[in-house]
Amino acid sequence: MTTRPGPHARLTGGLLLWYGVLGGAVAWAVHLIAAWSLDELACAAKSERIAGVPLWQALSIAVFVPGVATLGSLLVATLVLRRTGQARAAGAHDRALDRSRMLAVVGVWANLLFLTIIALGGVAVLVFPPCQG
Amino acid sequence: MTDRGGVVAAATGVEALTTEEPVGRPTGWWGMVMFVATEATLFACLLGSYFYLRFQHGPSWPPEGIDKPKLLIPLVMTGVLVPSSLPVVWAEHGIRRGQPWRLRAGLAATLVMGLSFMALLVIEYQDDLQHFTMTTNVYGSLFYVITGFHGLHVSVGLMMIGWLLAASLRGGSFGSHRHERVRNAAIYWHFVDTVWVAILFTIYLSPRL
Amino acid sequence: MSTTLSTPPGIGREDLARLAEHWDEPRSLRAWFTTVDHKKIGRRYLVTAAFFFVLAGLSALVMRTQLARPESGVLSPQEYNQLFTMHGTAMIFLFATPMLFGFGNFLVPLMIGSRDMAFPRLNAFGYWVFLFAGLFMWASLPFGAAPNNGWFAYAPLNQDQHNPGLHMDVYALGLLFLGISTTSGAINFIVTALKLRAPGMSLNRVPLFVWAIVATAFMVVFALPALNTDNALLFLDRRFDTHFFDPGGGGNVLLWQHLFWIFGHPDVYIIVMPGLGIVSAVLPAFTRRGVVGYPLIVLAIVAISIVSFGVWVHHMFATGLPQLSYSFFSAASTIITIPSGIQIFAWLATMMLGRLVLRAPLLFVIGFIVTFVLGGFTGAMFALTAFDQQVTDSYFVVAHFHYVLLGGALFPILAGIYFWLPKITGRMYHEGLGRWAFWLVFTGMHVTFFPMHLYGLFGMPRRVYTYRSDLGWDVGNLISSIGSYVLALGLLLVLIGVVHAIRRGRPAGPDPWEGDSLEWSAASPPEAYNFPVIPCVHSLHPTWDERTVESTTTGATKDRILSEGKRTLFTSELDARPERAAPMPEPSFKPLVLAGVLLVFFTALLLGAYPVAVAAVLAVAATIAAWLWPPRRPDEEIGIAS
Amino acid sequence: MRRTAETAPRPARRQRRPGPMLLLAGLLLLAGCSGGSPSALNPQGTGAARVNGLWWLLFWISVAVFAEVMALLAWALVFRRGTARVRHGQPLRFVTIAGAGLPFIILVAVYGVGLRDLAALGAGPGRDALTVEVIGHQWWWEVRYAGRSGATANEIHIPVGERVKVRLRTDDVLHSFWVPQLMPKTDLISGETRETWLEARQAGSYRGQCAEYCGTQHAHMAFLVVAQPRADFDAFLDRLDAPARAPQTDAERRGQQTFVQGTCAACHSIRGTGAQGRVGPDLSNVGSRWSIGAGAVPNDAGHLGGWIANSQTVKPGNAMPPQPVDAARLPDLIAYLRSLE
Repeated sequence: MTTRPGPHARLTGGLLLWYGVLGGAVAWAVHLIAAWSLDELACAAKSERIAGVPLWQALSIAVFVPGVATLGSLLVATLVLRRTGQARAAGAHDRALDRSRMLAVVGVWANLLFLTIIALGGVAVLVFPPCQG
Repeated sequence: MTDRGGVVAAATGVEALTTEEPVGRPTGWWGMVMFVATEATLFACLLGSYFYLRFQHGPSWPPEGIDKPKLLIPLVMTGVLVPSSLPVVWAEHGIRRGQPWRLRAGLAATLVMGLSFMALLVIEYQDDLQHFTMTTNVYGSLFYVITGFHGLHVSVGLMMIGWLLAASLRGGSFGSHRHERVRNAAIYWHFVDTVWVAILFTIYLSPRL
Repeated sequence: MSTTLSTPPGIGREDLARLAEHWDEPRSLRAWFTTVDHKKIGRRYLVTAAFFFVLAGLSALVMRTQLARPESGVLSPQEYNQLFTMHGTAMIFLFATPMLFGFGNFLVPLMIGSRDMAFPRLNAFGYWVFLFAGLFMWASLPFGAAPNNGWFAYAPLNQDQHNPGLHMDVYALGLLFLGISTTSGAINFIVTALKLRAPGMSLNRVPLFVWAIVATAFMVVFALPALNTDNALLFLDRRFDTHFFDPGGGGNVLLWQHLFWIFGHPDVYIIVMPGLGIVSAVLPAFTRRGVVGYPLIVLAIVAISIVSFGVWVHHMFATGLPQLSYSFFSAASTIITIPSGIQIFAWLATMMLGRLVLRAPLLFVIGFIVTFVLGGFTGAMFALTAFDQQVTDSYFVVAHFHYVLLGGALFPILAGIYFWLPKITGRMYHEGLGRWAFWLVFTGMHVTFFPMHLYGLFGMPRRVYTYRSDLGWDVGNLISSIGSYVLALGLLLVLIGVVHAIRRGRPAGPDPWEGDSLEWSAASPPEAYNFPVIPCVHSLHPTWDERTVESTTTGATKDRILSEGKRTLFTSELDARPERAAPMPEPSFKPLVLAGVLLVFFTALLLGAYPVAVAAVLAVAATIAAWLWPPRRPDEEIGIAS
Repeated sequence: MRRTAETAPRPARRQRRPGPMLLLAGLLLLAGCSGGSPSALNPQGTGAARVNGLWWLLFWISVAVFAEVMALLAWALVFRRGTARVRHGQPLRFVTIAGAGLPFIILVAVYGVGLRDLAALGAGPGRDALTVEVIGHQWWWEVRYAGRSGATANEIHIPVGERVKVRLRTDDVLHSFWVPQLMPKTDLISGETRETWLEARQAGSYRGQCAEYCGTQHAHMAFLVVAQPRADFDAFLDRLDAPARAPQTDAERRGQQTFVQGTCAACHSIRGTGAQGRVGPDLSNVGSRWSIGAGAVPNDAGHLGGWIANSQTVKPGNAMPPQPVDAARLPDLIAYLRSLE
């Protein structure tokens, strides 16, 4: 942290913050669209396979991968929360710092919510046969 | 490796993480980006409807009696439309340096390419209409409504380009200090181009997969 | 024109005179049609939406009269079906959203310390389109051609062969027309809140009401296209024989429902979210403290706005899709309750730690909490597929969404009316009238809608124009009908209270409530330029903050007075660092003309006069081209390399 | 911390709060008394019973949480009056636990229970179960049984205690099949087939109604599920394959003649006669049905006559035009139709 960030590092950091805030939301959106459309459309076509893969496996991937992405987003948000907390403890006072910290709080909570939603969807994949109407 | 570690540390340091991003965009830029966002959602809904109807429809797609779409004209259309973004970029860079001639030349080139695209679309329609129309079945409805809706957007984009060109030819409109409208129209044109790629994939390529 | 003519310290008389000269619009007929002042436009939104509310409310009263007794003949089924459709459509599209946009229009620039919206002419255009689209839809009712298919207009009943006549053409075109207004308004809110905040108002100092309006605007931007797609395809199906919703031609009727609810569920929050914002804005003044847990409420606003896009299939839990695909939506619909819970308990904590001043606005906020919490319970119940399948499309769901929408939108709107009436009109309302209105509205609301839970559970489906008397639904329906009259009486008292305040109210002064946000530091009603000095914001409660107040008096600087020309200050997106002073547009006829040409376009489409429609399209293009035509400037000024 | 409660106005009548709960209790009693109510809270079928259990779980959770919220609100209203500005206190832990933590636990648990109940509703009867085919029309229900030629309308007979498969189709727009006392809804989707099932635990008649808005006469699209002992049900099925009851009296014979030779037969059919119209309901057993016009009016001679003469006054908008039946022949026609059991 001793190095002053160059423009690229600044841009990366700025974008990283947004990944921490909105990453879970995007991942969950992907999860929902993929899982729902695979299930509804495959079943409408009376098939329980997608391109040779059993439907429940495809659905599991549509749960697992977004889940991991959300977890990553949660970690980044936590990192921002810690870094801003340390800086505040060190006496820094700047509204950009406070703003990032607030966004990090939003990110941590939002990612927890999205992780829960994805996990509950995963439970359903375990409970139901894919096409039971 | 140490250098790399330094980059990571810098990007995850508190200074980088509190960097203001996005920043410094004018209101017109935001307005156009939001407009494009809502328009893109519109296209997403249309293309989503295409796949929804397609997969609910049954095994054969296009439905019996309609051939798979031919690729030659659409690929030429792609070759005309997608590169048409380049002259716009070139024109925009030119006017930022205060060179109206580059703005005019670039816009004129784009205008010609866009009009060629529309002409090709008409040729494509003439061919297709002999086999099926919008009222034949849902495939025809989707085909014409989606491509037609995109064609409408290209027309709007062309009107914007033509409007910029007219304003620029009058003189006293754009220069290195004033080119917000050029940038906004350019954003719209890039959007129209990008959407075409999605349409090419959905309408023309996906039935062959 | 009112109290602030005595020059505040820090700004000279000449500056005030120049500001007035640049911003004031003359009181003339011409100015009435050309105004771009966000406060006038906001007021118009409020009044027009209230007018449509009265129409939609009277429709409801007639329906309740029909349903008071079994097998009564007040209305024919055809009339009843048009009325319930217009009631729902108008309440959703012509009352709730525009009313809250009205508050947003009036308040957002004031709350963020700006002198107008980012695009004032677009703002005026949005209002005219809203007005015309509303009249376009209501005008069909006297002709017996009003939409008659329920506000969600399911296919294939919306198709030509099942529903001939203009009914559903009015619906599709009216909503497409109105969508132009809503979308442009939403984009305007987003850009305004991003770029026009007073210096120092970083994202963590933005008032919660503004957060709510911006979240709403984002939902509009991404949700409305689904509705527009749906209606465009419907119009094509009806008029040009396409087959999108026609199973006979390979189409699919459920596509309508998917697209509709991809819009429709976010729309529920589009309506409720600004209402929640009003609650967060009203509470500080009447609990004498800031709202507890600001970041958590921001989180709730952001999370709800996003999750609301992923719950739409819970409106389709009875359509027989695979149970597994239901469960993904069931999960999201269940979890969306949590951010709402966070907000409710943050408000409760605010009240428990504050000092309550029990005036009419706070009464309505309390009414909101009671009602909205009850609606929230039934909402969480609907997230469970098995339970939903039993009670959906029954009066239980009618009860649920009236609790949510009256609780989440109407009560906050009424709280907002009493709270900001002094700011909007400069006059104080009559407290006694306000209390009577509250108790009548509150009682009427619960007496009307609570029994609906019960006769819904007893098996009464929604949207029936009559029912037989041997089914155990009579008593409940009669109670509901009586309640609806009480509710109407309460709302009449609100109207009387507003008129009384404007006619007879005592002058309010700039800050009658000692509110915390910036609108209370402007005059009542605000000057045309809102703030003589654009403040420099130092905290979340700028009006309570001495440093912020000082920045507009002794600390005023030239770059925040901006009296040369009609200008306001642009600042950076996240941290509100000053960027530049930007000129704001003058009044113009073009917004009205453009909206008028669009009215011609949609009317021509409705009546099948397609050549006229094509001409109107060309006129639209010409008007926009003229509107945005760049002014001619010398080469040096625009920067032409020689 | 100075109290200024004396100066602040008192809240108006807070004792109104328990009102809704009392109202609930009262109305529940009322509903319990009216035996004809198709109440979901009086379940008589396996599916509805399961949802009923879920409802009471959700109801009592709601009551508890509502009591909590009201208690906090009341506490603030009673003890926290004043005008002094408060500058301290950010009880984030309280908000987190009460607003997020507790709801989280409750909601996840309830979601689990919901999944269990949904799985139970999804576990339909076996492959070779008795299958009823129900076809929705604007605005009546056609009912057919797999392997049987005859059809009936607006009345579904099932054997009591057996899980019966119901196959749902629609002839026109969307409808929704709902028997609150037996089973939650399943929509009828144009162009598709949907399945649900019914299982009545006790013999009896259970009212169902279309629950998806389906046009002008959505209000009058009810039906009756008649759960009867297996023997009675088998007898009913057998009658479905046999010709309709033949006319016994002269009046009935004249009525049949009017029916078959007049306009009636263009739209309606009666098994074993020349009437084979497919537009309106099959009338082979119309005399024994519970209502006329899918629940519009009771099935008696007076209403039947009124319906034949001009059904548009009874159920405006339905597909049957006013019938130009000679006044002298109407009683015979009524007698004939009433005799069809």
